[in-house]
Amino acid sequence: MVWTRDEMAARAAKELRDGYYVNLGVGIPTQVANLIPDGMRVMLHSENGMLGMGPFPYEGEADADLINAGKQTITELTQTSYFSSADSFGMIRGGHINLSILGGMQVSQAGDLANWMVPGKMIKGMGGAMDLVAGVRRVVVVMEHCEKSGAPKFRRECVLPLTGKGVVDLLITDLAVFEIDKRGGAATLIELAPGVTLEALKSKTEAEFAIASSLAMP
Amino acid sequence: MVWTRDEMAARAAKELRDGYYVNLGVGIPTQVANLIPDGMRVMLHSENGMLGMGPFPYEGEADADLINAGKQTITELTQTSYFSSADSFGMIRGGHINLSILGGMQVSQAGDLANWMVPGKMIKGMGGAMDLVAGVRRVVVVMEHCEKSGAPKFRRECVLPLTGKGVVDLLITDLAVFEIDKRGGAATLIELAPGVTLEALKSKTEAEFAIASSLAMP
Amino acid sequence: MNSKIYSSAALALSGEVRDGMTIMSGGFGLCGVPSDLIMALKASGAKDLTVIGNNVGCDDHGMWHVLANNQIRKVLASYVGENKILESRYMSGEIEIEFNPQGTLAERIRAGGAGIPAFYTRTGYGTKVAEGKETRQFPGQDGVPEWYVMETGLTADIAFVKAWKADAEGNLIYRKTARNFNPMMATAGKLVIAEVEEIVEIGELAADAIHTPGIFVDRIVLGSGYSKHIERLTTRPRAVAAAAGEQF
Amino acid sequence: MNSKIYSSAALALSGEVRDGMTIMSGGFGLCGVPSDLIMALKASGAKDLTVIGNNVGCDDHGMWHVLANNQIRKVLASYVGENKILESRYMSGEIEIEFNPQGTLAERIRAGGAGIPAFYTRTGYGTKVAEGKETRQFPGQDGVPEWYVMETGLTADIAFVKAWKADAEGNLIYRKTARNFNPMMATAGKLVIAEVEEIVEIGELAADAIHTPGIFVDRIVLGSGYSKHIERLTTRPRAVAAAAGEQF
Repeated sequence: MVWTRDEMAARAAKELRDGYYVNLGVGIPTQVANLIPDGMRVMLHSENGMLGMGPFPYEGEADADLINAGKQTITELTQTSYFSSADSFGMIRGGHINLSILGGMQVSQAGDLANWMVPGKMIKGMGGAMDLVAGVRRVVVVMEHCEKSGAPKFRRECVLPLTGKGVVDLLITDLAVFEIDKRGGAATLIELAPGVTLEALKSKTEAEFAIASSLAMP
Repeated sequence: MVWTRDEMAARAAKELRDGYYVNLGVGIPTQVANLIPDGMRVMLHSENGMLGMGPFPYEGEADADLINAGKQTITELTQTSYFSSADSFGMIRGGHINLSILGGMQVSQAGDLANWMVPGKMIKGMGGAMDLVAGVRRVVVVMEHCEKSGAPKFRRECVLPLTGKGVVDLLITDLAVFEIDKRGGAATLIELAPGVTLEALKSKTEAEFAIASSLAMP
Repeated sequence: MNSKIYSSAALALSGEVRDGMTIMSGGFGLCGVPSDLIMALKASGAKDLTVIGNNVGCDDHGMWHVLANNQIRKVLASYVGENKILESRYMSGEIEIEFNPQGTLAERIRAGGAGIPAFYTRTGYGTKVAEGKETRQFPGQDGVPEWYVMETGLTADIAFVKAWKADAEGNLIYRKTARNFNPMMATAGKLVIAEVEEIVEIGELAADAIHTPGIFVDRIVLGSGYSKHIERLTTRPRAVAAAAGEQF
Repeated sequence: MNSKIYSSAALALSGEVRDGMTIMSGGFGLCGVPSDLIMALKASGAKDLTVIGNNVGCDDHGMWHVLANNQIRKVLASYVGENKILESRYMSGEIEIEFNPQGTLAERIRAGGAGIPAFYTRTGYGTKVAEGKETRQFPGQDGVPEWYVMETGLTADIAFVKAWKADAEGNLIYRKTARNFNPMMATAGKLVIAEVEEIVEIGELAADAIHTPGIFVDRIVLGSGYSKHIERLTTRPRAVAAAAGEQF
């Protein structure tokens, strides 16, 4: 049995800590905003120039001057602040954002990430993704374990052009969770989805990885 | 007859243009603030983080949070803006200030300026002077032509440690005014104080300089 | 002194645009875009332009009109995903795009305006973005050497800025996330033109709250028709949201 | 989450200062100086400190007290002319001073906070400041190659910031020229402590007018006794000024 998208988001939400400043990418990561535990103070950063992102506006209350990095209309909170793109990426580059959760196309066992272009296909651009993975203190990638074709996305080396080299700290897929020592260049399996065997996981994974001692393997 | 300090300030004030943003150093340059012609719009920049410097406050109205770069209490105008030191020197370094008028200890014929330290004497630091001369579009130095000892201050090469290399556009002394082509590294005499002969000037000047054709020398 | 205030975008641009110029234009998506100035740029007919901006227009909006009018030769941007003309002309080779990471683009413009010809960033190291660029090691946040890429400052012949309010001195304030790239671009153009929603009396903008001091702004235009466009209207129904506590 | 607000400067610093640390402290002259935090630093007794600041105190004020208490080994500053202890200990060799041009110092701190390990500036080229540093040519403002000096980013173990108002989130605003070096230092300390004159309710500071977003601020202290000191009181007599039009 594999984890659903909701379960993957819930697993990513476990990376939140009280007091964290967090940047969430589009897709599953965006759902994490709804999973902040009660009483935990987490401030959401939007790289287009906002700290303290609120929920979507009520109907009829959208403000064209207030959008998130995905260009969706949003709202502000009482503690919100606005700033320029230069200041926003100064926060990111300077290591002031505690956690970034974002999607991926491929991740390597050394923590390389590819998530911005596929050669030959329409290139949209990397937006802020390269800055986020290079600057944020802890980078969590949430992605399906395999492509629709079945090809593994967690690999020895990324085949797609990189977004960042040695940048991923944690990889959450629908099958498993891997911790990556991005300096050491090595990955460790730390969680398996219920009912997924190690053999099944290995057959769907190109990357090499160690197995955490905490995982009671038979 | 030599120019007085007031006359030197008045000569420096002729460098002002309508719409200019100007930074004035301490001493004679400060006096230029009182010599802005009526109807000419000149905005004064204070490098500690202010554009649109007003006059000194009336007695009893000084604000400890409002000082100029010389640490004197000042006032704001209706169009004043405040900013950080980084933004202030971004303006300077980025060439947004039109004119800087400042004092000097020595100037070379190639436009080198020394005005921040005398070896062996107490060193106070350069403050913002190096940034100003490197960044402001037009740099005017106002200084006495000679030291009290009679030693020339306008020289082939500065002997004192430099504030900037090839940075001075115009030198105003109590005897004369020189235009300096700081790229070409050559100075030209463009004005002489009334009654000062070219021979007298040369005897008090170590620098080599050309003589402007506009100066009708006998 | 002549007023900085011009009565129309066309007059503010008149005689200033030439073929081959580099133009910066603020905005993120449809937010904070100097639309009137862009339409005046289209009307100028200038060709072979290089345009610097995060998105360089979205379908039917902003710089898209100048693109569609075949005036642009090269683009520096971070994301063009909502801009089909730009995507397709890039794929066909008609337009050159230099993709910049968003933060690198922002910092390059800030550097250009602040007289910094080059700086180093970790962003893009080991990726296509670093190809052909100088890389070197410096101590990272924890003192361990890390690799960095040298990036250069950017300036433009003309910068278009969209602000909320201006006074006659050219002091500007921006509103919410419409600030984005505008403040840096205001420092990096040889000629800087601000399009604003309101021109207020000098003294109305609080001196401590001014985002862009007037020194950077050469010309001011009161924009027209601020029924602002929204690219992705996302709302929550009032009753359900209150009941379920769902936010996004 | 634990509150960022501490009831005193001593508590905010408690257990955080160690010998040999690097401390940044905001202020220009006596303006915008976090005095209570500095006195708590003195009380900590920590030795061999490196202190980064524009002036590092003026006679009898601010960091002067820490200097006088023999706690400082090295200083990075741009101007120490109103600081006799620092001048004399520098001349006697007891304290090392690294003089930085004021704008270079400000930009180095900004770079440190923004993850930029090094940048180039024209400031100081050809002077003592450039000795031992990498120099290279880049195109200048008019495209002609000019020489630039490489300068590195600066960070600190602890940064002391003086602001006017804070909210509990740590959002800060500064007042007039008391802003100076404080905003950059707020981004460049591993631990950032803000001393403020007033702590206001969350929501009272306008979101568009916040100078330092709370993300940068770890701890907040309400300062005491803001009868602010003036270094050079300069005034004009009301009647004469009005008559003569003299300003300075």
